[in-house]
Amino acid sequence: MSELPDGVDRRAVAGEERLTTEGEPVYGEPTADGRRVWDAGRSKLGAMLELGMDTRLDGGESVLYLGAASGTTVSHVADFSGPTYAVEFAPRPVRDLVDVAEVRPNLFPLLADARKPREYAGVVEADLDCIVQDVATRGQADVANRNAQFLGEDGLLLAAIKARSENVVADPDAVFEDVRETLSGRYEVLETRRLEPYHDDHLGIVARKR
Amino acid sequence: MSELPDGVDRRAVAGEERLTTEGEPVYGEPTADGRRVWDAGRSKLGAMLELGMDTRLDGGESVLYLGAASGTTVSHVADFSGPTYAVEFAPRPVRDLVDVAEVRPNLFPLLADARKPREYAGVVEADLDCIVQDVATRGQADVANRNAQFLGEDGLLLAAIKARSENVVADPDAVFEDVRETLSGRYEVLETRRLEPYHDDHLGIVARKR
Amino acid sequence: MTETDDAWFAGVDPGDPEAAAAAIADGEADEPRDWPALAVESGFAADEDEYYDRLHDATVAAAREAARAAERADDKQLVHALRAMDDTERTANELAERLEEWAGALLDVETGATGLDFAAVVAEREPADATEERAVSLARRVVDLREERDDLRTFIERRAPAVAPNLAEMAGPVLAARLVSLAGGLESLAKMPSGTVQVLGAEDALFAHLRGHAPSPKHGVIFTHEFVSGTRPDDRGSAARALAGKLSIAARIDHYSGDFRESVHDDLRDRMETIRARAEEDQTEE
Amino acid sequence: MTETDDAWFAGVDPGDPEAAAAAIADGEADEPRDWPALAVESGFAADEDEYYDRLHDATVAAAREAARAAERADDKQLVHALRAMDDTERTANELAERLEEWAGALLDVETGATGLDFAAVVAEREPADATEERAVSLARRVVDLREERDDLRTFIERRAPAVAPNLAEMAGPVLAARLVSLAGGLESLAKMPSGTVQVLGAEDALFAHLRGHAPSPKHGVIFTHEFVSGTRPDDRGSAARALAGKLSIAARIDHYSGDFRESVHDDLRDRMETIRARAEEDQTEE
Repeated sequence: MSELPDGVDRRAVAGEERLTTEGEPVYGEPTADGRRVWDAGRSKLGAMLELGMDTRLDGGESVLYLGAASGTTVSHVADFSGPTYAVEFAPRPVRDLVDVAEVRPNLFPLLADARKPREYAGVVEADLDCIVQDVATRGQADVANRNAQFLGEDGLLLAAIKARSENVVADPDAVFEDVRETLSGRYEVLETRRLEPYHDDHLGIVARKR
Repeated sequence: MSELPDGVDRRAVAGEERLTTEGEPVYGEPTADGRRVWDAGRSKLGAMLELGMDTRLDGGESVLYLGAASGTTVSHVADFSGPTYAVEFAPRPVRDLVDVAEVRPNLFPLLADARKPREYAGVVEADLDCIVQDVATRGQADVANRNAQFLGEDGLLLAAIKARSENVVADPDAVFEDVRETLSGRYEVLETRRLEPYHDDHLGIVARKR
Repeated sequence: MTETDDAWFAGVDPGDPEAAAAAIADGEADEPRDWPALAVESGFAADEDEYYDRLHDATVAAAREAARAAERADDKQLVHALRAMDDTERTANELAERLEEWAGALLDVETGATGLDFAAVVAEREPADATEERAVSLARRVVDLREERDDLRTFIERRAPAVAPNLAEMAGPVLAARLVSLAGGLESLAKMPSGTVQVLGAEDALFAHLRGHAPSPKHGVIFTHEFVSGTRPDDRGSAARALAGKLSIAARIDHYSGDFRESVHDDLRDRMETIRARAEEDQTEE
Repeated sequence: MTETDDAWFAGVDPGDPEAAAAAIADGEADEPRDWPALAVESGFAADEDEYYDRLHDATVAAAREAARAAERADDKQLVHALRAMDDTERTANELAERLEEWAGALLDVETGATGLDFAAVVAEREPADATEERAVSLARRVVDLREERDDLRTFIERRAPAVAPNLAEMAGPVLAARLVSLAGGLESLAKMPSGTVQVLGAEDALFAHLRGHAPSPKHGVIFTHEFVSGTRPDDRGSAARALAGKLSIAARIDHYSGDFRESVHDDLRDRMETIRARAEEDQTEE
């Protein structure tokens, strides 16, 4: 199994080995020894780690998180990372995201459209170490490509691709192949893995900026 | 080629051999030598004769015509037959049928439903020689069976079956097979033939009451 | 029961063709018999030739009357269809108006189209979120209602000439159906004085007049006929009166005979040309 | 143009958090830069830690305000959806009424169902001719409109708690949307005296009262709330007044803070129980 980033540990919680990070509880998640459980069933990145994908994260990275929703996953990311920019487009979840960010000085919430990087290029710094992406809109590969400008040399992309967002009726494998093809212009794909049983018809991707 | 009934002749009209009968013109059909052309393209029974099916008609038969519509075909039938009962269900064409019948003392128009012989069993006489049927409703074989009561011994059925009336999407051959099967209880089928090129997806049937 | 109890000629006086026709229209029998022989036997006819003659007369009369009655019943369907057409058109427009308020800003629709046409544009949009989904779905309902209205109009255009051939020829199928609807049926329309036909659809104005509040209305829905609307205002009263008279005649022919009579249409065309010519003459003089 | 021209902190006074939030909300830039270093260089922050602190405060404030503004705009969508729901329901019923007149006799429908339910029965029929086709097709449009109404109601039920969580909790989502609609928006509702909220939807009765023709109305649409309708007639005036007061408070919290406040709901529940208990007591005494 690949190494976890510093700041992410497995702990026995209620008899099970669970991923944990240290920080203010956010969504009623179980805690143990002052650490809170990172539920892979509610987080694509959590599932990628749980399934042993090599994220190449050491901890302490600067991160752009696209599709932060109400902040469940990004709260864990911010727990073990450096400056963390969280972009979310829907107003309602941003209200929760703001609560999550308020108690995390390194987490910067942005109500913006991940398909329009101009909207936040004046706020998000250049040369970031990593983009984490979990946007459930059509054109997910395109979103990753447009945001590659924020990554430094060899910057990482950790993306979860939802097949149904691209095409409700198509075969997920065909969708994933298409996504991979679109990504290959800006990224070198290092590893892919379906996120079952945590998330159906999702593909986890680890890629490096070319 | 089979013999035509007495009263139906082939005549050269505008250079072509055409079926003709003698009677008052009805629908603007061409006439020659006081005889009027029986257009096989507008008449299923005309097409059966034109295609050489052996109708076993000699002329002078007593006839029950089911599905007389505005009277195009039944006017020719009455021209060479004995008492001719014409049943039609739709009010609008019956207005034209009445005009056709008015000048033919042996033609008796009836506004009635061919699926309900009780409605006209008190008018139409028993022991008829022939039923001609051209009803474009579902259950065409059933209509023929219900009306068999009007035929005398060895009475004839001359029917045109429209495949699309039974089942719009099914293969016509399958429909025709099914019709033949349903008929076989009351009739012995003597001859069948598709009515192309005069009428697409229609089957002409000559049968004898069992 | 004797053998001839359910024959069409049972109990019918050979000299009463109406009774014979009614027996044919309404009779029922369990099975066919040798009716010609039985008729002669029972004394209804002297021989089979006479029987067939009587049968011929009776069936022709019965079929003609039955066809006419069935078509007369069709005037009710025509009226239902017309009212449904009006209702679908009205509701489509009301929903389109609501949609304009909603979708104009929401979907940033740039089109000169309004009303039903606006709805047709919106219905083609790909909704981007749940709100747009509802607006686009509403637009599709509007388009559906417009199609329903068009289908009903087509139905009326096909059916009116069958129900009332002369009225439909003279008034156009939709106005013909509207007159039948306002009168409450073809029979009522046929029995109306032409002065009433003239103001059908202007009941409010007529009642105001009868209460002494207003002048007598010159025309009701027949105003939509080009014979009235295309005539200069001064002549509209007399044009409306003339048209109403012709329409009454047409309705009566349709109800009582059902035949198409070319002559009444020629009359109206002549009359129309006279009025037009006079109007043009006057204009030339001015 | 210097390197920091399109930075969020360009021209922003570090001591002015509102300006900072506005710059984040409205700014645009061609490409990202090393903003922390540039901010220190330009003197916006003493060091990168201070920069991140300021960035944190500004992004949190900007995101909170932007989310709230976007949701406030949602009250307009809620109002549009509510009015569309009312329109689809009304038009569906009107067309169903027309259909009942038509299809009842035509299709020989034997069902105790009326209105929209009758239309649902007819919509399932297999039409036998062109007339029946039109009637069945009309029935299907009615069923479509009913589905549209149901979808709009579902939309409102999902959306009202997001737009006005306290009002939706207290009034139920549809009544909450109706109050917002009658007031012309959540902001207007929040700014209304509770006496006006009490009679929203009873404008006709209110104007009659103001012209001296009628007593002052005791309640408008809030009558549909069980707190009023479930209260015995004598107490309805005071129940309506109490409910309107609470609804006003709920609307104000929703507009100005947007948080859910359990306490105001407890208050109403207590109040309701008191009124109910008193009513029961009185009944027992009788």
